[in-house]
Amino acid sequence: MPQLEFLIKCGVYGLMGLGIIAAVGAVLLPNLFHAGLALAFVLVTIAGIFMSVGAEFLGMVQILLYVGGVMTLIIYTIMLTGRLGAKDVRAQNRQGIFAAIAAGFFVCWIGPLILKTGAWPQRESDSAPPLLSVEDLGMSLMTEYVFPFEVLGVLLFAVLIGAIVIARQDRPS
Amino acid sequence: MTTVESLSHFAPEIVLLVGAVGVLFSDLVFRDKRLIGYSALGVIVVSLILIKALSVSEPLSLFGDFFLLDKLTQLFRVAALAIVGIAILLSLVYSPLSKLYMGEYYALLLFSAFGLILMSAATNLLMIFLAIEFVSLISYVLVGFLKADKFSKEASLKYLLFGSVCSAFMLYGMSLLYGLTGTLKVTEMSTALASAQQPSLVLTALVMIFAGLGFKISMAPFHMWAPDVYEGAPTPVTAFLTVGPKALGFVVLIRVLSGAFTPFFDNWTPLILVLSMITMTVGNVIALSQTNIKRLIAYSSIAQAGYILMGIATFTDLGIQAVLVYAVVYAFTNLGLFVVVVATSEKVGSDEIKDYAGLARRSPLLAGSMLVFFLSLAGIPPLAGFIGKYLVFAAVIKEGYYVLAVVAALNSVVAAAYYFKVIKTVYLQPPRDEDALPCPWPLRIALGITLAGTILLGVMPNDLIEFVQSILPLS
Amino acid sequence: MDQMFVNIKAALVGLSDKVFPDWVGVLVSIAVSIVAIALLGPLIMMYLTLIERKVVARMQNRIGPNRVGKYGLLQPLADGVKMLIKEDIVPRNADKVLHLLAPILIVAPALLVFAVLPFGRNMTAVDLNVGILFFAAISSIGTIGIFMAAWGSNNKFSVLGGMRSVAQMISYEIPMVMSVVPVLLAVGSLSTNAIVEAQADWHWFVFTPWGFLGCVIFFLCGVAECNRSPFDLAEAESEIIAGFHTEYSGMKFALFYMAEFMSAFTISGMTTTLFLGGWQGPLLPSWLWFFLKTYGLIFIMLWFRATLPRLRVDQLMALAWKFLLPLSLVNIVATCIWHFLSDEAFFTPAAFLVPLALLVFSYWGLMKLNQPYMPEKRVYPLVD
Amino acid sequence: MIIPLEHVLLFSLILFAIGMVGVLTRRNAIGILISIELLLNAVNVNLVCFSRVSEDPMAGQMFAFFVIALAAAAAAVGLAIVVAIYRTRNTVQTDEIQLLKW
Repeated sequence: MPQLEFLIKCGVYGLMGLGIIAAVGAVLLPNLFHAGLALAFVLVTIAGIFMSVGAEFLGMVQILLYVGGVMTLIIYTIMLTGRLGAKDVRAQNRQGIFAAIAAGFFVCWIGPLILKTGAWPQRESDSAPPLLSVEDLGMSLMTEYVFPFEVLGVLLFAVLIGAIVIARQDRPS
Repeated sequence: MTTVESLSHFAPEIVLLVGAVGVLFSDLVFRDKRLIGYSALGVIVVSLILIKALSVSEPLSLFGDFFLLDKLTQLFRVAALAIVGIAILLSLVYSPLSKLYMGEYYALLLFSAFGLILMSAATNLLMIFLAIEFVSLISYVLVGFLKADKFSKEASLKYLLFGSVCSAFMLYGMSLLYGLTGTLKVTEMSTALASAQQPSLVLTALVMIFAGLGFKISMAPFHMWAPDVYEGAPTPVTAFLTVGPKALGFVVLIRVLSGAFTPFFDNWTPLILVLSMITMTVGNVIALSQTNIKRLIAYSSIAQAGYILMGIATFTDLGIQAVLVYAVVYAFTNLGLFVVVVATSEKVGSDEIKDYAGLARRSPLLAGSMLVFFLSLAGIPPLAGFIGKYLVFAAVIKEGYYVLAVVAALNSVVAAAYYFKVIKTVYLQPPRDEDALPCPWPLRIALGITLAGTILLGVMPNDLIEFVQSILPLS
Repeated sequence: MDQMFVNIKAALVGLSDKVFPDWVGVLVSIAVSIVAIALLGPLIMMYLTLIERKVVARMQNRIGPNRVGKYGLLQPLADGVKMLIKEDIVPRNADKVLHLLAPILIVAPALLVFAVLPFGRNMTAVDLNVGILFFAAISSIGTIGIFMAAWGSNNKFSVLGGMRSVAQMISYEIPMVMSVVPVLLAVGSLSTNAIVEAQADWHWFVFTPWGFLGCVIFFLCGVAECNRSPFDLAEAESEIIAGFHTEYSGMKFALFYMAEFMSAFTISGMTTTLFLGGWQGPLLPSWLWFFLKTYGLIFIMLWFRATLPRLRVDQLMALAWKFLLPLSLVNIVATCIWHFLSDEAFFTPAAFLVPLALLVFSYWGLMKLNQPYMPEKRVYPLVD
Repeated sequence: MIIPLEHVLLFSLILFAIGMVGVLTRRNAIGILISIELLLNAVNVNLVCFSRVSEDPMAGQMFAFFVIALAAAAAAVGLAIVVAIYRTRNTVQTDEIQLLKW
């Protein structure tokens, strides 16, 4: 149904627009707490984009891990290191123009290259590429990708220990 | 090879991991905290013995494609364990480390050895990223391990921010590569890339991957973090950082370049040529004005990265051999320097060069070894550093990059200048006080290993060179 | 009767198909589901307040609201009107935007979760194949809303309450998700519908040893997740006034209340779906079974509230990390044993007894390990 | 793909550029960490979208999964360091944390 497809398209473009606006907010808002929430919003829109391209599992993981986990950490830290209602601190340093030029240069450099490249290894378009189901992902995580998965486990364990040691407050003995 | 079959070849790493967890929990048992360090050393030794016992001749790819066990991996697996072993020896003596968290500290060092081994064996973009982050994340923590020290915390924050940004750039490059080739396996990429219609996008991806790896090997312009971090970190950790991630960073660079980017050889060679010249010049020139020994070695190690990059720039067989030999030699020499630094700062209580005055009279052993290490770094025969430099220059001149050779030679002169400045302080200036400097046994062992490496590899380099020759060509 | 609501929806869609082109039909079908859920949420909440007051009153030998309407049935409406016409107070130093957005952001996830609840046969609004993951992910968004409310109010008690509440929610989320894993192992799907289908013919998971334990852990963690008594430290009146919603009044306050009751309902509904066979059951229509089981669980929640004293902060954390989490990990192992011993049959003695023994043993061991420190009885020799 | 691949890539590129601006201009260390999360998310968008047109779709999604997990780990370490610095220095503004120079 082309009409529905059109609606979905509008939705995806809308998500992208909102995502970019929120990203600008996350970077420029003077109040860090607001910036954190803007980031959370960007993360949700990206989860939406994941869903729209058929990566449902990743979309959910994105919300669960990023919005539920990382954002909670970030906001907790903001609350631990900030003061209630502190608003008069300058949020930006004086490199704004330089940074904007750098970013603009970056976009102008890679953007045209992306647009010109037609040769992404696209499959034959007559058969729709199969979507990966959660079962597929789970199976390959336990078979083909089991080694990196286990390494990731070791890594998270080590990092957990390290983060606790660093952040822990030593009690005077 | 399937997962279960692979496990038998993976025994050294399993010992390492189990040992790390054991060391972590041994903190609960041991009253004398030095015992934790000894058990960590024991883990390293057992792991080394297992590697010796299980060595294989032809390349194996373990766990599907995620762990390539070839001769390159064999060499750097041993190197990684040796580096961490020496860092543990240094930590046994280094007193500012709080006695509170020694179990965690040694466990993290062992974990980072595991990460280094993964780096040497990774041929898949996913594994490369995972291994690099493994080492980086643990290094961030280790750098900030001095609980009360402001410098340590600041160094840790800078390292983290710089490192995360660089790895984000590297990831962007990797994602472009994945999009262009449709695979993550470095070895399968070159065919897809050779037919790419848009070589400039491939080069963009390459440049961005360089940003991440350049951070690890402290290549200019991604070197800004290095001096601050090396100065602020606990000295044993600095010793580890200046050699471990750097040497393995070069291994990853070789794997990525030889796997994916050979079709674009002509495009990236000039880039690396220029970067190599900038890196060595920046390192050496700024090093001239340093007054802190850790900072001086930091800048010197940036310059050394520049020399090693010369070999990468040629990317002939001779060049790669030169890189590998240089990396090994450099590891011995630089670690040796840090042994001297730890021994001195334990007694003197500072890392300023002026406090090294008269070291020769207070401890002839330390001063003598320092002389040897600096001479080796400067590339004076018959020490090991000479072999590395000789090979690198040979590779460059053979390919006809004369400008690079001249710049490098000039740089060596500059480097010699500040090396000799330190040596002059050590030998010619009168000491402030005459107390002899003690050199406890862990440091003696470390000094013995590094000295032996520096001198023996210089006198009879053939074994190492032959082994390195047998590595090539990379599968 | 069983398919009553499904048929009504089909009729509506059919009606639009006659008048409009077919793509409008899809939109109408979506709209009907959305409207139904959007109405159901507040309705459930309104009558839960009444039920709670009535039940707790009975437990305390009182009568409860009985003036507005027959048996007080119109009381929720009266409350609603009161909330709406109350003055909306915003503290002067509050962060106005956050203060306004917070209640909305707390209610929205609570309502969104309704989308994957299977209310009856063919009565799941969206049958996502990552349904359970959706539930876990969406309910984790709520923490951000609580942060916003706490920080936006610019009040120390609010921040304290918010910090407590978030620490509690992320701690209990882990054993909660871990206790769902056995069900996913047994069913092999994340879809809520598939989970209910797998429990047909009285094969409710609660009848297996691991299912029973999982059910208990999940339900307890759920009670903690929606900050209900005895886990209501975040809004402990006697310590920190009302926690993160101290500075709210009027309709905004009502929204917090609504979120709490709706999540109480979704937790009960999820427990029903995962362990109690969902809408499966004889004779009665499927949706009635679902609501019966769910309200049964809600009754247990109210019972908790009327009986149990509030936990201390350290007890709360200890329960999650030292007791529920290890137990839920053992539970996963027990499920694997059950799966390999039972050989596709639902009940075999070996498959029943071995995991049971394992679970009882680990329960006993954890109780031993977690034994609270009892100070010796003090003796005052001079008193007598 | 519902919308052309190039558009999604441009979106992620812009996201990355915005993140870059944040990294370069933020004074607060937490602000920089927030910007780094933006960078990583831009990469993830790339990976997931490429996986829809690739020979090996699993690889892209797996990579994105690992990136998410590692980003969480990095955030944990980073915020731990920030909290530790705040304890000793009472500030998290990067330009006030400048003991180490040249």
